Amino acid sequence: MDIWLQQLFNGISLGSILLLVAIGLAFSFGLMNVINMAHGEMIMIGAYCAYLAERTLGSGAIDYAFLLALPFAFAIAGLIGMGLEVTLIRRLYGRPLDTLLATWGVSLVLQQAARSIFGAPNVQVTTPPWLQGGIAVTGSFTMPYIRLFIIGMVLVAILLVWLYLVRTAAGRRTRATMQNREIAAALGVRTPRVDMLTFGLGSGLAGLAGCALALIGPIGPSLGTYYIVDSFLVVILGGIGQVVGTAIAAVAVGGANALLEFQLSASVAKVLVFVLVIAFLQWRPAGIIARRAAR
Amino acid sequence: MKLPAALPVLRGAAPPADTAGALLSVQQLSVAYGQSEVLHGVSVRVEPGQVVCVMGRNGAGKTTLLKGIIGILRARSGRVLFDGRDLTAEPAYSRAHAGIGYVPQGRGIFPQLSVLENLLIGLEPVGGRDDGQLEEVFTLFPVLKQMARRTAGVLSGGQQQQLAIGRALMGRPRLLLLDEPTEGIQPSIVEQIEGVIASLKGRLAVLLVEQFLDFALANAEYCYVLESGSVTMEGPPAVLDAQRLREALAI
Amino acid sequence: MAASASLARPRTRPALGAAVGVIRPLLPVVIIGIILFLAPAFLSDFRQNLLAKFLCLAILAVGIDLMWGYTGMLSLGHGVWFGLGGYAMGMYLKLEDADGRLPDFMNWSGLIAVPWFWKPFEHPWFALPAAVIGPGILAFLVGYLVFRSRVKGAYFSIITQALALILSIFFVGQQQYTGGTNGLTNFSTLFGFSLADRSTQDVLYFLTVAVLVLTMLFATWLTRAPLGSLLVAIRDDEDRVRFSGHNVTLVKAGVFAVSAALAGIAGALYVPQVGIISPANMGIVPSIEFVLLVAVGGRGTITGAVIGAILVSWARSTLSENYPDTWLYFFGALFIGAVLLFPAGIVGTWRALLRRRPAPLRWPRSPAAARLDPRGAAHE
Amino acid sequence: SIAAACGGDDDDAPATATGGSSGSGGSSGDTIKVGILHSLSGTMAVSEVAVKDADLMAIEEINASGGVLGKKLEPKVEDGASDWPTFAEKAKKLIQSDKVAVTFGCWTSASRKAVLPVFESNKALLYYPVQYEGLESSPYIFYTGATTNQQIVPSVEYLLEQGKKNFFLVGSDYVFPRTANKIIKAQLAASGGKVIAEEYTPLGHTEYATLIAKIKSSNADVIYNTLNGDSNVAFFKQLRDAGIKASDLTTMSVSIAEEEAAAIGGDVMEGHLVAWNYYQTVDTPENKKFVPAYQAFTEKSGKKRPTSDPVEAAYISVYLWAMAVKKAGTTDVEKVKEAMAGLEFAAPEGPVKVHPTNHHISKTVRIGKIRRDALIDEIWATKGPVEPDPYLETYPWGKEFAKEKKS
Amino acid sequence: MSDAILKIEQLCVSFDGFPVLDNLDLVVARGELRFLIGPNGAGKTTLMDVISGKVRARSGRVLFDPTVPASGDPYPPSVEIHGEIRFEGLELSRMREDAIVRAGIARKFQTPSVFNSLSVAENVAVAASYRDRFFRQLMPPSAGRRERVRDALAQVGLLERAGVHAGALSHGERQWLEIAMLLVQSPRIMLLDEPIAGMTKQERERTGELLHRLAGAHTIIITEHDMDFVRQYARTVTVLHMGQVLREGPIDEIQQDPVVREVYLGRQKVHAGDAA
Ligand SMILES: Nc1ncnc2c1ncn2[C@@H]1O[C@H](COP(=O)(O)OP(=O)(O)OP(=O)(O)O)[C@@H](O)[C@H]1O
Ligand SMILES: Nc1ncnc2c1ncn2[C@@H]1O[C@H](COP(=O)(O)OP(=O)(O)OP(=O)(O)O)[C@@H](O)[C@H]1O
Ligand SMILES: NC(N)=O
Ligand SMILES: [Mg+2]
Ligand SMILES: [Mg+2]
Repeated sequence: MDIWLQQLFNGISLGSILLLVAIGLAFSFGLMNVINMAHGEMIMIGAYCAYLAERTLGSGAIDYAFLLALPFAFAIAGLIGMGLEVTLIRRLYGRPLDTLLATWGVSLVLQQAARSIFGAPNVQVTTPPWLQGGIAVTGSFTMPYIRLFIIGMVLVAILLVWLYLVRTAAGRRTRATMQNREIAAALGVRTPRVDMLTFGLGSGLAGLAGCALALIGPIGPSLGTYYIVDSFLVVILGGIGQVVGTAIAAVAVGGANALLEFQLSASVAKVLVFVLVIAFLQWRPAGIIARRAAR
Repeated sequence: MKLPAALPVLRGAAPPADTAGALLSVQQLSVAYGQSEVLHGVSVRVEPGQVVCVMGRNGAGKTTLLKGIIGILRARSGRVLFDGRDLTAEPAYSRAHAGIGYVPQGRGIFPQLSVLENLLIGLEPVGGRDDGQLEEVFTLFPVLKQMARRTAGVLSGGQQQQLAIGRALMGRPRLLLLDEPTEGIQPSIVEQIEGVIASLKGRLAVLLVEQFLDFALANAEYCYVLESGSVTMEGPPAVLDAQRLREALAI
Repeated sequence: MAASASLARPRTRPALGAAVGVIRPLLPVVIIGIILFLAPAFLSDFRQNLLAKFLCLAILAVGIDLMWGYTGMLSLGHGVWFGLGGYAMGMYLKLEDADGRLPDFMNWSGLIAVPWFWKPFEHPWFALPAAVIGPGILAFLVGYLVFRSRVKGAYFSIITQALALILSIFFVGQQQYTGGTNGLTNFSTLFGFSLADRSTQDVLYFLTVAVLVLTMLFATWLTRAPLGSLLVAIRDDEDRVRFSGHNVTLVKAGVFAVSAALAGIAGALYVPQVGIISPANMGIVPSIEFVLLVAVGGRGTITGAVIGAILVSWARSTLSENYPDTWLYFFGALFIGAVLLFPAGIVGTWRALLRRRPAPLRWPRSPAAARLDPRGAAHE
Repeated sequence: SIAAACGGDDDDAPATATGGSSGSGGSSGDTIKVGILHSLSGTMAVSEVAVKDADLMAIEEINASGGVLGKKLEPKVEDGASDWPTFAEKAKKLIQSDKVAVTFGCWTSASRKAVLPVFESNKALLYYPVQYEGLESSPYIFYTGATTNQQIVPSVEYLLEQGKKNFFLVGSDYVFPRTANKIIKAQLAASGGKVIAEEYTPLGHTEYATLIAKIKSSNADVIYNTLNGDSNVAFFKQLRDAGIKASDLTTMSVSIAEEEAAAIGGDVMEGHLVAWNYYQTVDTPENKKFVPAYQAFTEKSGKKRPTSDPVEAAYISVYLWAMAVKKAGTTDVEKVKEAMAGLEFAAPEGPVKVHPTNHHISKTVRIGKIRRDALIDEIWATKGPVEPDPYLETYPWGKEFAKEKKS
Repeated sequence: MSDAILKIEQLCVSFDGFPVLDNLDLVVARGELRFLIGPNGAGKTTLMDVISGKVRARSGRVLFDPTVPASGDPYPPSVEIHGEIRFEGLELSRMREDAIVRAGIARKFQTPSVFNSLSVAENVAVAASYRDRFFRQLMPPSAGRRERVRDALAQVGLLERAGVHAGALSHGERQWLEIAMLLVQSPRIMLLDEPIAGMTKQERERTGELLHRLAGAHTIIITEHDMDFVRQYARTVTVLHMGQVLREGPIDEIQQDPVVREVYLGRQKVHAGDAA
């Protein structure tokens, strides 16, 4: 019994992580139609930010170093993202498949840069004491604080993103720009700024994700490559540009994965989940929540 | 895309006398798509509150002219002055903020946004402040009110055209660029739109691209005829030689 | 296209026009063929072998170009087809080596007998066709399903990418049948000839050149024929093509299959010359690098795909040899530079410069143009 | 032109005596070229860069003391890029166009398997410095890392002695863990232990909650861990989050050395067990010199790193080759091979001896416990070096493996 | 109506519960030139969507008579579409849109859509090859084929633009090109959705005359809001309103009809001057 509760929790938790890594893509990919292969590296940057924060603040500060790292990671990754948009992406609008190649190049450079700066071996952050351990609900069913923290963080993030996009003028401007940049500008929307902010936001969220992942996984130059495919698949499954859809997709994939892996093995589970996703897209090619067709 | 080196020099210079009093003064505007120049030194002038019509057959360059004025396309040479201010180097959005409204040909609505959101985007030039425009637009085009919550992409062609016009009015522009606004709209609403334009006369200047000869002649105080990228005729409808006009528009 | 040619210049004497129209596109093929044929004279064994490997990739690049450059479907999973072709060949080589006994990896993975689906691969007359037709048929089936349900653009790309991931994970997991991460390696002979012999490698090299030339001719023909315009039309607006009465699903699946078959050939030629095929060849990274070959060379031009494949692979090898610690910087910059500076690729840009005709790809070049293209994003 | 493009460097203009034996390759001129082939990029760089540094340091030391045969060693470094075909390509390049006298390289067994045919068909030498799954002895490879009977088998014996009977096998999904686990199963079957589960995760997997749930719901008394690289970080962090500490459940890892432990965090790894032949803390006179030397060396290229078993194995591999060359008086591959047989060397890990026939070396086996500072304390060791037995021929339960030896 | 080529019965279309076509009956005779008019949003485009297989009808049938035309190859058996329309861009009609086109129903869209990176001639050539078997697609086009392409371009006056790539065409030019793409297929039924939008008066006249020439050999269904044009060229006019046929008859009656004036025409002063 507990074990099923545990797996349910694990599924949700995995889903929350998938969502965490995918939510940034909801901007760069979902909205801006930029196939951002450097998204994983933004996550990596976030993770290294956590490491830097701890190193600069010293081991005396582990209690709050991580908390400070979160906004720090968001800011750094966001700024790098903006830089990327201004120098590179900006020249590639309307050519999504070109952005794929260019950002792939960027990801290679960023990985190598991480190697040069931090060295090839992984680095490590200490989990703040208040995030160590977990709530032991029953004998074998525990909910680690870190997982709970991540789930909470994702819920907040997704809510804010959603509100931003559909409730604020800025979000409206963003969506308008992404649908027809030229007309939006002709109507008075400062499109260059919108582009920069949107891409920066997406990257910032990736940074945030990386910061959280630093607590449960490795921090190394190739960290990003582990998450990139999953995040794209989740966005696709949810329906490009659909925040809510993405959330549902993430939890679904997470759940399926946890369930299958428990019954079978990690490799088989991964394969099966992908197959299921592809099969699903056969049935709903535009994802769980499809965009209204334009005429 | 950057401006030819020659321009900065031009920009410094004070506007020539003839722009005095003009709301919009386009001077020797040339526009090109990549290599191919399709607009060759076109000059157009719109007085405040005046309705000016641009005519010309397909491919004459009417749309290109409007795109050049709103700034979607940058000038290869020539200048765009909006009440005395040189906008030639300005990006499209600051031209909109300066008070130019634009209704593109083929509507150019935002298909994934709701009808209402499309209209609200129109508020950008006035900093998002709505003092009554929304209601005015809704009374003008009731169908938009009925469908306010629907995804704009699913509107019928004509409904989209009405949305595009309404959206442009939201920004309370002083100059409205209309690219074939009656295209695909049912006669009764075409009448309404004419009514609107007429009623706005004096308050709002309109630069109208229109194929409907009679419609144009009926509403315009001044007309330009474009032929393959250059103005070949201009003047008040009355003085325009109807025969030559027909020829100009003929194939 | 011929139609447009004759329409564009109605006055030119048709015979002459036709002749020119036939010869000009073949010129680059001939030139490339000759250069490659003579190349060994100037190359050490090692470089020749390396070039042979690049040529295999060039064959595959032409296939990708047909899909992406012309039809607008970007496959991020071509490693799959390349891999399947390679494994088919690898299985044959393994069984030839083992002759009768159990291939080494099966041994240490605890198999006692050669599994049934390996059996047929001991015959070259099965293995070789399988390397080509296998990927072709599979791709057609996958493509038919995917395209029938109107999966396109980025969706298609990501799905193919997932496919590459799935298959590589799967192959890694099935160690006893596939050799796991190691893949298939340690081959000694091909049709009884030692792979270590220079002569064997020479034969393989020239075979590869021949296949490449044939591939280029085939592709040129395909794209010059009316079918070529149809493919480009699909790239522009596939729904409109449907409403013009064409069965888009079939055409796309067909192109996908052809492209996959070419990848299969490439894989089959690659294995005996490189000496290994492993899941590493099928994964996401190689698949993306395949696309880069075309992007740099110039999508929508056959020559571009080939030149791109050779130059990029060469750059990759040389950079990593000379700057083992920092070559990724250069390689990454190559991706970025290619897209920013040569959106139409080397050949495309070259043509544009020559003003012969607008770069083969009318995809917008400047941001301004990007905004002018009414389709732009939606249709890639 | 393309010919020019691919002609590459002048050092390989049309080759005269190509293919075949590299003969006394590399020793032309007043230097001897030696190849170093590790992943400097990609997922494996995390581990292999450290090993590359060990090679370079050994070469530097040897050159400082006059080189070999009066010639300096000139390292040619290539990046395997964590991609097996690339390893094969670079191996060819080192042998055929650089004409190196010997190559030190590889980490994963996959990369070794990829280059093996290259070295054999070119009759060139490779020194492989990492513990591996055994069942191999190529005439052109020398293995200076542990084979199974020098790491896995004894560590299992140790656990059984400690009364651990129920083994939960966790590994990355590739050849080393699968083969290692196959051996463990045979060994346990023969000695009364029990495998209650065998789980594999893809390389680079970082989500272990489910696997940990499985572990919890099992009645394992030891986790035998053959995970590789980044997966270990995720696994142990998440194990700790799940409330499982070393004191609650024993784990034995064979791919976690000082470097990896540090990257996971001493606080996480404290008390967990590992099995190797060498630790930074090993108390030998040679090690007293080796550790500071290596740390000084790595400090030059950025940050000071701990030594570890693979690092040490790579280091001694260079020395063993150099000794063999001196003994043979030439870099000729066949002569060097002969000279290798029976060579003895006082390594940081203690005395090692090259096996006369199977190209492995005898090594002392050490079980270690990870400290909070991520260094490792030896808690058990074999008395003296263990003879290498890659095919487990000396074990009654090893027959099934022995038969894989090619006659 | 024995000579009906197109017969629509009880056709209902609704989008997420919102009815757009509502038990619509329509019969079109062979060779007829039928004008569809009606307020914006009446359902004209949607009707064409259903016929051309872009959307699928909830109930009712679209019948298409299967007799062998002069041109030669026999058409496949009658088209029949029915069943619930699932919106979402999913095609569920029994017959795929491309099959419908091959069956002889070709369509021009309200917003002109052509292939931007192909030359004008290639655009038409692609349309022309719609019935070719695969291997045929690999052979150079026959002289006859080129002739047909050239004719089509000549008819719309784009011949001298044949080499230009369609992305460089103006709005009106795109309209022409799309019409040419229809002409070259010489379909049995042409669905033209506001083909003259963005054309000058003279261009409209050319189009009108073209339509008259085509009518008879082809059946043409056309929507248009320009009443001058309708007056000039319409024979029978069908007025749609709220997804139903409001009126049907000769243009003069329709024009006088108070209800039609009420919902659609309005006062009708403006264009009076230009009539006839
Ligand atoms: N994106 C483009 N690239 C190149 N040339 C273009 C492009 N768009 C339009 N043109 C060319 O510019 C000329 C003028 O186009 P424009 O759209 O301004 O004509 P127009 O007067 O608006 O015609 P219409 O009445 O049909 O809208 C046309 O001949 C067209 O060929
Ligand atoms: N996908 C859709 N979802 C919801 N409503 C839709 C959809 N498509 C069309 N509609 C509605 O159906 C009605 C009919 O649209 P349609 O385009 O057929 O009108 P129309 O007669 O062509 O108008 P116009 O003359 O302006 O082109 C419109 O009110 C439109 O808003
Ligand atoms: N030899 C190894 N650890 O792969
Ligand atoms: Mg226009
Ligand atoms: Mg319509």
